Amino acid sequence: MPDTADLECRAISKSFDDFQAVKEVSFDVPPGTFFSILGPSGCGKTTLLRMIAGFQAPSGGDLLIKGKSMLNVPPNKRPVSMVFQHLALFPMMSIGANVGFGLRQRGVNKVDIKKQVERVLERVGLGGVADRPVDSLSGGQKQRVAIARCMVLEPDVLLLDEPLGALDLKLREHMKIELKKLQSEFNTTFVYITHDQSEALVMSDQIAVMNHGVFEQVGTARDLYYHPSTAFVAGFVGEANKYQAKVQVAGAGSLQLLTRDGVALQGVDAGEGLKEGDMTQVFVRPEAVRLSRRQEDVGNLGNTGNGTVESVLFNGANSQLILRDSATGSEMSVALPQTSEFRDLSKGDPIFFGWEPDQTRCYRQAAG
Amino acid sequence: MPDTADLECRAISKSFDDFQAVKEVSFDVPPGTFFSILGPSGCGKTTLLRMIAGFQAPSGGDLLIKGKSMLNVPPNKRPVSMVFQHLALFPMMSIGANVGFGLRQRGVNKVDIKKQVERVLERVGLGGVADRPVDSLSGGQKQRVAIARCMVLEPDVLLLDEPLGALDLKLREHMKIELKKLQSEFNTTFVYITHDQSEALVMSDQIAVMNHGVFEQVGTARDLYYHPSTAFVAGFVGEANKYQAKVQVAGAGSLQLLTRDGVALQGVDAGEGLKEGDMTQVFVRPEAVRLSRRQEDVGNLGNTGNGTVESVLFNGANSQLILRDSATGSEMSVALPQTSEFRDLSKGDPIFFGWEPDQTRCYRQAAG
Amino acid sequence: MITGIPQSSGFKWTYRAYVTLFFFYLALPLITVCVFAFNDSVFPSLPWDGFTWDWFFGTEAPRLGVFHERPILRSIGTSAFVAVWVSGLAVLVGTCNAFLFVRHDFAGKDFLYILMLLPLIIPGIILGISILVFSSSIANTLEEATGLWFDGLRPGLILVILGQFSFITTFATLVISARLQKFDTSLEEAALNLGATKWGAIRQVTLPFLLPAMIAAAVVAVLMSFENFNTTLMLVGSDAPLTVTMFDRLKQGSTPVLNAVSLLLIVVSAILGLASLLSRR
Amino acid sequence: MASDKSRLGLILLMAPLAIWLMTLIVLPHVGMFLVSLQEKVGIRQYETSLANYAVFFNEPLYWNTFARTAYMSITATVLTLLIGFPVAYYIAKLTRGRTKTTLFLMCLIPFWVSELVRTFGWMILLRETGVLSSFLQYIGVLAGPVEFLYNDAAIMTGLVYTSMLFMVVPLVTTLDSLDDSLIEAGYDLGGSSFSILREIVIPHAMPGIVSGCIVVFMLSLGNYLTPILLGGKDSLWFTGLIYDQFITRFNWELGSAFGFLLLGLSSLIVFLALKLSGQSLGKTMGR
Amino acid sequence: DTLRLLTWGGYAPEDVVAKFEAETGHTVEVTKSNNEEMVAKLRATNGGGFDLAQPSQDRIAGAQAEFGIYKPLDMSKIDTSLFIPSMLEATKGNTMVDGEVYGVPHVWGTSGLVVNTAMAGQVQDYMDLCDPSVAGKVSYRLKRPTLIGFAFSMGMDPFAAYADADAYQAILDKVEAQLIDCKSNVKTYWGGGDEIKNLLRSGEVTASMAWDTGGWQLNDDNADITFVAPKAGALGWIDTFAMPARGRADDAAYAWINFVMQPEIAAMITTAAGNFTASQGGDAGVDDALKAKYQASFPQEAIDNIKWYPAVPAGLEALEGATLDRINAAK
Ligand SMILES: Nc1ncnc2c1ncn2[C@@H]1O[C@H](COP(=O)(O)OP(=O)(O)OP(=O)(O)O)[C@@H](O)[C@H]1O
Ligand SMILES: Nc1ncnc2c1ncn2[C@@H]1O[C@H](COP(=O)(O)OP(=O)(O)OP(=O)(O)O)[C@@H](O)[C@H]1O
Ligand SMILES: NCCCCNCCCN
Ligand SMILES: [Mg+2]
Ligand SMILES: [Mg+2]
Repeated sequence: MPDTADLECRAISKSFDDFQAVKEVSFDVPPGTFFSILGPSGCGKTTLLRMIAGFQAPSGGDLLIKGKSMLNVPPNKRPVSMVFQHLALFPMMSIGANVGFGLRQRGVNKVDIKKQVERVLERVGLGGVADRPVDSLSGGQKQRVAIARCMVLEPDVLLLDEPLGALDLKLREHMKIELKKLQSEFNTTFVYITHDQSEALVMSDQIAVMNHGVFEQVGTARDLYYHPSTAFVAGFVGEANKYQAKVQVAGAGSLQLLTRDGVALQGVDAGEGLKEGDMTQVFVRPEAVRLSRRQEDVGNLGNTGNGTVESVLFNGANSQLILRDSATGSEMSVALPQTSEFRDLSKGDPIFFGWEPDQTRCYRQAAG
Repeated sequence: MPDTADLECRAISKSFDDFQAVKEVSFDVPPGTFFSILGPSGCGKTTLLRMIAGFQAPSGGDLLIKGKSMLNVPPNKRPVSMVFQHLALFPMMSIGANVGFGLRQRGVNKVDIKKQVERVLERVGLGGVADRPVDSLSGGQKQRVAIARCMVLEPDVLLLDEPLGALDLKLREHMKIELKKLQSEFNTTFVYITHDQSEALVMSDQIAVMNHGVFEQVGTARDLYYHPSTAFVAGFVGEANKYQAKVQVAGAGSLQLLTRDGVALQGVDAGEGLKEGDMTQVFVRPEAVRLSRRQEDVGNLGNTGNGTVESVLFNGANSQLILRDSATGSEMSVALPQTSEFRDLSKGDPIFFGWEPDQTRCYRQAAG
Repeated sequence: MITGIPQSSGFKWTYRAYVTLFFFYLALPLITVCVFAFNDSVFPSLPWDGFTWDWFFGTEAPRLGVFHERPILRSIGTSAFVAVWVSGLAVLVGTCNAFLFVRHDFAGKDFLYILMLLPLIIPGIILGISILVFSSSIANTLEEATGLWFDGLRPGLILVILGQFSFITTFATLVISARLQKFDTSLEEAALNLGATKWGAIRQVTLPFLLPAMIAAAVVAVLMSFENFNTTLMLVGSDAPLTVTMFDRLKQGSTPVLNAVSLLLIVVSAILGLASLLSRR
Repeated sequence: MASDKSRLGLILLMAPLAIWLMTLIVLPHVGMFLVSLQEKVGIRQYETSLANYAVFFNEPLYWNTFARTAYMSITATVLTLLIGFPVAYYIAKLTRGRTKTTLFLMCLIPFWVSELVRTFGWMILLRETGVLSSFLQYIGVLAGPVEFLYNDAAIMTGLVYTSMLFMVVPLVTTLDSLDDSLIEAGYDLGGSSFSILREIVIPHAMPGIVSGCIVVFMLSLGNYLTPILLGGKDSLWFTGLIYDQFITRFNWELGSAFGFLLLGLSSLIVFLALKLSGQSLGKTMGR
Repeated sequence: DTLRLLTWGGYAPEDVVAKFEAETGHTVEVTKSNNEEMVAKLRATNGGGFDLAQPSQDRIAGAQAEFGIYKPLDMSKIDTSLFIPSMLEATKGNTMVDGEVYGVPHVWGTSGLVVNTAMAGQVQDYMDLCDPSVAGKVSYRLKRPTLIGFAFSMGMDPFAAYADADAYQAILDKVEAQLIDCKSNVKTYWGGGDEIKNLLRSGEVTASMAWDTGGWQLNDDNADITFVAPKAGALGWIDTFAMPARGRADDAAYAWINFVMQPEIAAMITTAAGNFTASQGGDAGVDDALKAKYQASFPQEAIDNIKWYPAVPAGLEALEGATLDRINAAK
């Protein structure tokens, strides 16, 4: 990246009394990137975002925007804008007054404000609504006004704190795609936080997975999904079947394992340098598992087994099968292929399954 | 069904002033069934459920539980219990007192109440919390208490009004499976209403799709998904690409169509008796569409085309491709197969696609 | 309606009759007072001697109407003067208090909050007396020490205003706090984020949001000030507000002119009440 | 954000509150207490002693009057609650939209005029030759005029009337916040109207009930006009005694002591009521 | 200047005020009150807030000794020729503290009985109010004039005992017993002039102890109701002019005194208040009807029998107060 980053955090931290909400997090966001921070509730996402916006002072570290430290810049002087979780549109002002608010603070003259407001509203597909009250809009339209209100100021970075959280299911699906489109249209750097992995995966150029105040991994959606570098990321991003196993033989990248239930597995080291005797956590994605009614179809895969159908969670294209492994008695979830082959499976049917060793990612299990 | 149905509605209706919220709906729910009513907001689901519970008097029709008419039975005397959308746990009582409320009303003695409350709490996996205040529970646990409070009364029918609506994403996924389990454990008839199709599909034995106060279709999840009998059901349950087309040739069940954009398609009549010249709405599911980089792979399918990749919505196993059809310039969404074949597709890449005529369901388009 | 709970129609009708009766009970004394404002008699009571407008427009001595009663007109003016001051001060201080209690955490907050609520339950007479005793002793001390006069600390309008202010502020604080609590602080942060200064954010976003509550508090304050008797009685000097004047009249020689004043007050209060209700939307 | 700056802001914000409470509530009460400790021993001669308090406890007349006032006020409070609760429930739970607003507004009607005028109205109604007596004679219920004024029942009527607003408003507010679905859930689980009232509605409304009762009790206790104007020859009221000490006896010292006792004893009653109902002042009143 | 006048109802009628304002250019603010409240108010203001007050002559010396709320009058500013000399001298004597004069007379009148002669003609003395024949139809104030009236009626002389607290207490004790005994006869204790007039006029009360003016006013409405001078003697009072210690508009105050004591003005006040004034010749302009009522109520022997209030020594009120409280509380 030849450009200076739009946003750069250097070992930034935040403590509340004894509790460290954000722990020496460093990252930078190149210009024009859609950067998401994904993590479970309470992991420190909002705290981090509020430090960037200037609503909270870091306890340590530095924060630069376009290469300039922001530590002593008050929130109303920072070149960042923020879209709040509940949007925070001003209910006592018209839509136009909301969008023009920032320009008024800058002392832009009325005529220019009117022009610019109309222009940005048109860009978000809401031309001509400037005089209407905020409440006359639907949820998705409000969303767009909130973005317009920030974009009219041409911020270097736009911060978004779970802006889709309050919307209903169908609208959320729709806005995911729309947000991404707006970002590429405005070509502004977005820093987006969410606890919903599908939002992060679908929209982002880069995703940081956050847990307990630290970034566990930063990468593209595919990186995180196919090459999670920690057990937490493997479990949090996408679904997975989980086992605990002990390393029996550790070869070059490939491992032979024995699960607690006494089943032998083959897997790969997810970069942890596992050695013989290490306890590991093993992750296998539901869609990595092949199903068959005949043993020979799956016999050539590195890991195989047989079991009975426990239940079929029919959900159209995303249907899943829960099967009970005959060897261990434990449940396993498998994505049902979109072919009609398995449509007539029902509870109690015998089934064979298997998956490749390289779909079996192993992480060191913390002692105890 | 040899048994009498647990719940039976006969042409039940409800009008508010001029407005008919529920229009002569008839159905019956056999004992032990998980019966869902799925429909968009405002279609009359809650009104129907409240009539069953006795909180609203039907304007017409009859309502029977275990074969007995309930029309003149007040709500506190009906053998049904209800789990409310926001649960309606009594905040002024402990968990145990909540669960024991119904038994107390029946005049059961204290010792028995204590025993039964403890038993039912254990069955929902919450043994030993009886003395704690309601607010000390998490969302999912509250859910279970609400169910326990009803189940302790051993109702003939349990009514649930979007009980998962208030929970967050991950928890909702989890509770879907848990609710289904609880139902089969208690073996009670559940009538469940929701506007979230995935909830209905995953949990239900039978689903009624409701729209504008009428049931459009009643059937299993697979019936609805693979054989939607109306255009509304086809569009509401699962995702679909939609076209408008005119019937050119109507053969035995198979149709030749011409879309508005002038593309020829082959499809099947969804049972509407379409004739030449009829305008139709055509539905194609994203996972019915095959993709390939080479034309010959899809050439033998009944409907084919080519286009360019517009964007890849990466979402792990549920990734989608948005492509732009070269012939029409319109967008189409296609489920990305779980193989690694298409992982490196990116915007602007040329692509071929096709799908079978029997995946192309056609419905009559209302005139105008 | 909790439509879901079926009740017997007998019960429903009894319930409705009870509620109707209740409102009749509420309206009864006011209606009576209003009706007797038109009694053509020098005494505001039965028998009914016919209809007259004299108690509003009469110009001759025993039948002097409100609009020609200088002392009553003057005391209405005094009441209005007091009410404006009280409601202005109460809303001002109430707004500060609301910000203090809703936005800040500090040692002793709970204690201060209880103290703030106390004027609600201190009997008005005690409030008046304690302020009277206290201000008199201050005045006595100051006067002895300096030889000057401190009339402001003696019964009079200033003390009346302070006395009413001392408990009406609690109401104002509660009304305004309730609204401020509903205020989403992210609105203020959004304003800062869009470049507003701290005061700018409060002025452009928070205060407009609070305005309906401030108006409601002001209206309530005006009404309470106008009708206050107990506290005022102890603190009044030579300028008597309306209630005190009316009390004196009631003792000294009342004519239906009191009913006429009351009727006017009822009309004005009703209008104010409706206005505050509308502004709450 | 600079903590020095926000500390200054906090102090500035606290100043009005502090000045208000200090100069108009706390210090005056301290002052009144000090005055109450002054015993008059001669013309313009005073000594510090508890003599004024001794007068209260040694003269049965005074503490009897206090007890009577407290007893009547408690009765008025209970009556107000009993009369007002069904109305509040009706407004909060059985009406919607415009009707609700209208009925709620109508509760404020007595508040449109001063207590003086309301009491004046009751006098016109209740006196021997008043509207009520005449009406009852007219419809034949009474043979001759009957005096409804100048007795404890008249005081009670006036007190309940004056207090109603302060009971109904907090009740409506708390009942409003009771989710209808809780009541429905109660019925759904087999509850009767009575058990739901007892187990769900009343526990939920408790903060409103307590705050309404406290305000009504204190207002009744501190009322001056109603007992004076509607009461009869036996209707002593403690505030009347205080007023007399100040105004007709010029005895500020004893009056202050009485005032302080009224405050202290009534606070004690409120404190006990709060303890009994398990509520706290801040929780119930501060909403 | 603005003259802030603290006075009784009727003593500053609108027309008089208007005339005064027109003649002198001062404006007048009238506050209506009664004796106790006047003293209480002036005590609270430490003698401020008003420029001229009109307490009864017996309420000056004691209050002045205790609270110092008045200032001495500058007799040179008062036109003494306007006053009936005997009343002026008596009042000056009664309101003298440390050799300074604090009050001059204005209006005088009596308290006695107001009776509906058609229904309770037998009531001739204070004690008759306790007669069973008027049970439930009686009203009087629970104030010191009642104590004193009953004391006279019971054959004692409370004024003579003023200087001797113990003797006075003994009288009070007897009166207390009597009034407690009499309580069942009482409909209600009246508080203000309006209240008693309403009670009598409506027939709810037939016999009462009240001011003479009230009786005469009611007489206009109902010829049966009139003022009766009690056998034991009506109680005579003189309301004065006194200057609050910290009044500001002294000149306006003196101007007011000299203005209202003019005979024709005094007549206007008599018409409004119903009582005669200490103005020399002031009764000349008074309506004949009022004079006739006065004469009917007060034959010469009744006038001679009027018991004029002497100044109340400081401290007596405490004794009376306790007595009144006990009567009030008794069942
Ligand atoms: N002002 C504060 N004082 C003390 N602790 C705080 C404060 N703000 C946040 N925390 C704590 O810091 C942690 C991180 O909070 P934060 O709001 O950043 O989480 P989040 O990742 O945004 O969660 P969510 O997804 O629920 O919004 C939480 O444990 C929270 O309790
Ligand atoms: N009491 C009522 N009076 C008038 N109309 C009503 C009433 N209750 C419901 N309706 C109307 O009836 C229709 C159906 O309402 P209902 O609550 O049953 O919908 P729903 O399917 O449960 O919707 P949601 O998913 O939003 O809960 C709606 O249009 C609603 O506005
Ligand atoms: N005890 C003295 C009574 C003085 C009364 N003044 C009465 C004026 C009535 N208008
Ligand atoms: Mg957050
Ligand atoms: Mg619903």
